[in-house]
Amino acid sequence: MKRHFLYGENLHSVTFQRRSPSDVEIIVGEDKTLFSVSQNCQRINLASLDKRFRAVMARSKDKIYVWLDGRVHELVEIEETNNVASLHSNPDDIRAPMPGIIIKLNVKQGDTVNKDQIVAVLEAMKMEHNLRAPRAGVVGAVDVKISQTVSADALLVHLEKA
Amino acid sequence: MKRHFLYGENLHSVTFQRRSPSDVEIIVGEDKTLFSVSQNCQRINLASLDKRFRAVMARSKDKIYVWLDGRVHELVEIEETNNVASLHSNPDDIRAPMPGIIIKLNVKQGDTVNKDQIVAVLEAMKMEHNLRAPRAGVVGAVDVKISQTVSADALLVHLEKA
Amino acid sequence: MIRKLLVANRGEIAVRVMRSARALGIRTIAIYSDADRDALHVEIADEAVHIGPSPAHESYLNIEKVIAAAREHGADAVHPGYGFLSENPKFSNAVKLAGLIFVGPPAEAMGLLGDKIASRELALKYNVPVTPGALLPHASVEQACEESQKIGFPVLIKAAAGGGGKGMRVVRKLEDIEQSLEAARREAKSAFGDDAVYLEKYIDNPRHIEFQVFCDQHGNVVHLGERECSIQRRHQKIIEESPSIALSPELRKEMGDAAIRIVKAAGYRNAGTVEFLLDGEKFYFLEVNARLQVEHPVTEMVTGEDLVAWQLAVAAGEKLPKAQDEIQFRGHAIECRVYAEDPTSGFLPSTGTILKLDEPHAPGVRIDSGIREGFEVPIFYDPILSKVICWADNREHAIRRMRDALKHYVLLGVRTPLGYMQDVLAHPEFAKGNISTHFLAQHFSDWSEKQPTGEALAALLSVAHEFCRVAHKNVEANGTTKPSSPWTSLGDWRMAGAGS
Amino acid sequence: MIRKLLVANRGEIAVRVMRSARALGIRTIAIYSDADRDALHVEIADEAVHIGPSPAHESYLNIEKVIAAAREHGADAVHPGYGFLSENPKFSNAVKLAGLIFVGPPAEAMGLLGDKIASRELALKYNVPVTPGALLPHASVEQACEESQKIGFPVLIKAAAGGGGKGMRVVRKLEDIEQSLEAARREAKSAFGDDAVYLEKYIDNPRHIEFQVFCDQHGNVVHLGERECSIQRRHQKIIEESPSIALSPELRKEMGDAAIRIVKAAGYRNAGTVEFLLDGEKFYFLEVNARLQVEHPVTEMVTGEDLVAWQLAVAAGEKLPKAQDEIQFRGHAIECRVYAEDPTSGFLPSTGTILKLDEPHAPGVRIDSGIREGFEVPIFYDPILSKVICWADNREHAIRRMRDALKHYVLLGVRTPLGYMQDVLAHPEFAKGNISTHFLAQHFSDWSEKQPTGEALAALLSVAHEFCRVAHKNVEANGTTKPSSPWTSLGDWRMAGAGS
Repeated sequence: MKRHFLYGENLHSVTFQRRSPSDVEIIVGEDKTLFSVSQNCQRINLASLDKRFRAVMARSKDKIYVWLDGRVHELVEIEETNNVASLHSNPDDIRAPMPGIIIKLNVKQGDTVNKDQIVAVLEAMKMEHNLRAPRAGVVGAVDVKISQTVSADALLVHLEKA
Repeated sequence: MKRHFLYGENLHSVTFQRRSPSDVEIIVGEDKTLFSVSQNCQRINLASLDKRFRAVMARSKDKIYVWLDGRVHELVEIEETNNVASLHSNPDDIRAPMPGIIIKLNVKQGDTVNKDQIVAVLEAMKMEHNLRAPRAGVVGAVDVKISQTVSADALLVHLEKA
Repeated sequence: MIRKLLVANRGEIAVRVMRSARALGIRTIAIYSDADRDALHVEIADEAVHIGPSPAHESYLNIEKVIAAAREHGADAVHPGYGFLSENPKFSNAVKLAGLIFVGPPAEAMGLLGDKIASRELALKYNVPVTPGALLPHASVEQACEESQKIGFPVLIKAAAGGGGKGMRVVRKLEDIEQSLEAARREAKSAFGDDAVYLEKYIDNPRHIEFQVFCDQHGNVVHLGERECSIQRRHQKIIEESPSIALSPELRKEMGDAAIRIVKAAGYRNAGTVEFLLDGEKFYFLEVNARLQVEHPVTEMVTGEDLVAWQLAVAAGEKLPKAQDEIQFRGHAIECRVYAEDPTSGFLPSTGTILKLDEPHAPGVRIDSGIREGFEVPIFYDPILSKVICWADNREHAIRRMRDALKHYVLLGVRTPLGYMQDVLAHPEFAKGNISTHFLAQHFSDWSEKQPTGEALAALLSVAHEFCRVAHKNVEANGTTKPSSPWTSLGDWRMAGAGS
Repeated sequence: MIRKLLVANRGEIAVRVMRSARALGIRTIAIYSDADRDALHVEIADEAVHIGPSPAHESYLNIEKVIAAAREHGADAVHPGYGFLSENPKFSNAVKLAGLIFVGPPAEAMGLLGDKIASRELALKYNVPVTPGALLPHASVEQACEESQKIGFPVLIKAAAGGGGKGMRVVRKLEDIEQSLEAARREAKSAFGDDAVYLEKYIDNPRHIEFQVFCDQHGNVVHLGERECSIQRRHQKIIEESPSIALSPELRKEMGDAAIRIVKAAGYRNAGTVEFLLDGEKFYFLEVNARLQVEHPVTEMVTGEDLVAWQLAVAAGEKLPKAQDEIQFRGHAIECRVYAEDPTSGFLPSTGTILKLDEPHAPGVRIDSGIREGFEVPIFYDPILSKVICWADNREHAIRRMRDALKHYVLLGVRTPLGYMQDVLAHPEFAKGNISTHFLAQHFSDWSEKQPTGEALAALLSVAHEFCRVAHKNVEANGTTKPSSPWTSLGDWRMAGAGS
């Protein structure tokens, strides 16, 4: 079965086949690789002919976390490849780059903002972060209130179409 | 719902009721206790009015392992209380007290053995263990062979009814 | 003799303080907010007291609640840790007024040294050089602009009451003064409850060198060597080591003597840190941190001393455990801070649930950790999750040991600089010791985790693919793979504020 | 200079050796049997070589396979760990013949000292007292009976080739000689490949005191102090400490000098341990263990030295890193061995899958571990899973620290003495240091874990009850709660013997 993963900027389509109880073949694009595999709880060891890979994995909602030989990678599974576009951020949205509390909100619906103007200040873990307008425009909707706790990537302020 | 646990030599029948999302009442025999509870993966914290208990749990087949404030306890869930008798060992059986390999087998079917006579020697982790006849008698069945790997509690030699 | 100690803190430092106290036979009391009900420091403690909602000012920063908890539970001493109330003279005083021992300096010395302005004057008086520039507390925007121009850009705006990079802003242009001043004040207020700030000349490419000092109430003062904390991002330390490769024995003696002069003059007591900037062979007094520092373990590993045990002894009125010439220095120690933050997006905080945690054990490796698997990292407090400290006979070996420790430190679910720090430690200029406080900005400003290619990429995608295939069948309602599926489906039980 | 090291062992000691080697910049090669495909030592290594089926004589004890792995993978040195081939002179020789460095003593010294009979004669010659009694190798049953009667019961039958309680039997009656002799021989054969045994007088209530010695090829010999290993069950150490409370400085010097005399006379090289029985102020030479001991970390913690680094340096032809008067001793260290065994049933081995593992981190606590969550403990090898080592400034604090460490060491699925050792450490006679090799038999022969009552029992049953309720719905096909449900249902994938 084919699956699609967004990994950084790249989309990978992957086919995976069990060849024997201990061997799997993976096809990424044109490249085929045969691994022997053993797994133990969240840990999985893979070995090709001349290399060993050790991985640990976890998942939270759409995110897949993989520790691979000392480095952590985050992937997102995409159901349909044509959905990828929708994952990329809309330039009309101002989103929270981190989870936090809105400690300052400088705009309301209908306000005109300049490019790089600070529209809100977000605080988390004692650190403040200024949220700036990505372009000049008119504030369409403000989806948060002062003192509100927001999660990462939450939509805060929407600019009206330019 | 009532459940029954064999814990050491004791059988405990337990009724458990959710009183609120964070409170549970447990009835063991005549004693009722109210705990507030929080859980996090395999960890669970319980608090009565004046005491805190911290536990970690795991399960393998019929065994429940509970780490409770530094000590590990093993319990077995019993479906029906009248099954308990069958759990107690049959004095006509000689069982493996530990997992291991049979490295010596001194008897065959039909042999007469004295009380405390060594019928087999089991080895695990470089340690030898002598298995002795619990009483004098005649060997009914020998269920293992030399060099065989056995798990803990496996039936090795059966004595005919006295 | 202290018999029962309340630790007025959370996270790794609360855990670390309690571990030492318990070894000494002292009973420990934890305090916790709503967000920390299931935190590690609560579990480690003999007793635990819920003191309020998650925001720090309603719990860990609330002096009355902390004192009340200490009294009600029969504590005879309070350890403040670092951050929170640790450098607040009002808290030190309140503890004393409640008849309890404060494990830290007296309020007066804390007030004097905690105020960067007064401490700089003290340094000058005792012949310790300070960074060039003018001091300016509680400045208006106009005053700040004026003074900045006198000093000359770039200037640094700092919180007068605190440290750790909070409330700190480098300003390179006049027009940025207003906004930076405002932000620095707000952060200072939120972090230390005091919005006083000051300005100083910003030195390019200095090393950050600090000396661990200790004073008892019998007039004894010693230092336990230096720590180099030049590896900083956002003006905040992330990798520290001891000894510093930059100090000759002569310079070490000169700086150590200066550090002792200052704290002696201030009537200081207990553990303190005297911070300097080092510019070649010239050093400038920066400030005194009137508390145990985050990075104190590197000193513990090179001296073999337990600084928390020293703190408790001194607080109880005992003499310093050792005289200056009895303190021995051996080998090299490095500390790496594991923050909940994302090194690929300007070290923005990252929160979430720790889905998988495996902190490696190895000889010469110490991990001071405040987390465990399943813990939800709160957004309300300091982002330090844990610290990895490695000791070896020399710097080269300590670096290798640290790279191994970071490599095998498995933490999934929250972003951390574990991969980033591996690359920092592997950098040839770091190996040579060619570092300054701008090292990271110079060499790692556009760092990102290298994406694997070839077989490694195939391995990564194999894991993801197969994980998804099975996960689709089995993943729980909330979509999270928590270590124990049975319990997870119970929903989110919460302990109702239960004490003791 | 060693550049690539094959570690001819498994479990915690293989992991521990590799950690130090990697810190020194030495590449490491692991070997593993079928049972150890997913073992920790395989993961830690830079390269890993599958060398055969699970039984030790087909893998870890197979000299040809080990040497072949070392050659094929370009090792220039082999570290044997403890147990397995570590004290086999044939192996030491084979390594040398293959042109590789053996990290241990030369075959001749190993042969001489590994043979308890020859080493006792050597001790007598060099004026070191030995236990009263006659020596008797390869005895027939008749000879053994005759000699036992001469010495007087009780007597001890021991393997001539090994240690660690294997092949050891106390015989108190003549009629038990035959069976004990046979069993001791069989165990000796299986453990060491040599069924030679000998008899000696059995001393009641002695202390077990041993000295860590080190020799280089330049004629330098030092000792690194003593370890007291009196806490034993089944004649096997379980708790060790350094220093011993029983030694005066004079006695320490006398015994240390005796230890050095013996290894010097034997032409010894690298790390070794000279074991003594101590009866009041009188000491008797027992044997020399020609390897690194299980309990070496307590010496490392009181001296601050890395004995594996010393071993590698000496093996490479370097001088000892320190002279006798440069070695410093600080504080007190204790080690507790975490065996896979059941202290309530005569310490019988216990195997199974480690369903949950949480090894605590704390300052002053070191854990040398060979396991991790999900690992299936094999029945084929030594039952040591890990070792907890605690250091503090004095014995009382070290004991408290250890009790905390054991308390928070969570290991579910395999029985261990973690609870048992907590009670041993809490015993008032242990605190006083009133211990002997019979301490456990005297005070803990009928130990069992105390069953909780009242609220604690209710808490325990609550956990079990609720766990069952949910588990019935969610537990996987094999009935085991493994940390990740998604993967478990894939069944038991196994890695096909893949190298490097």
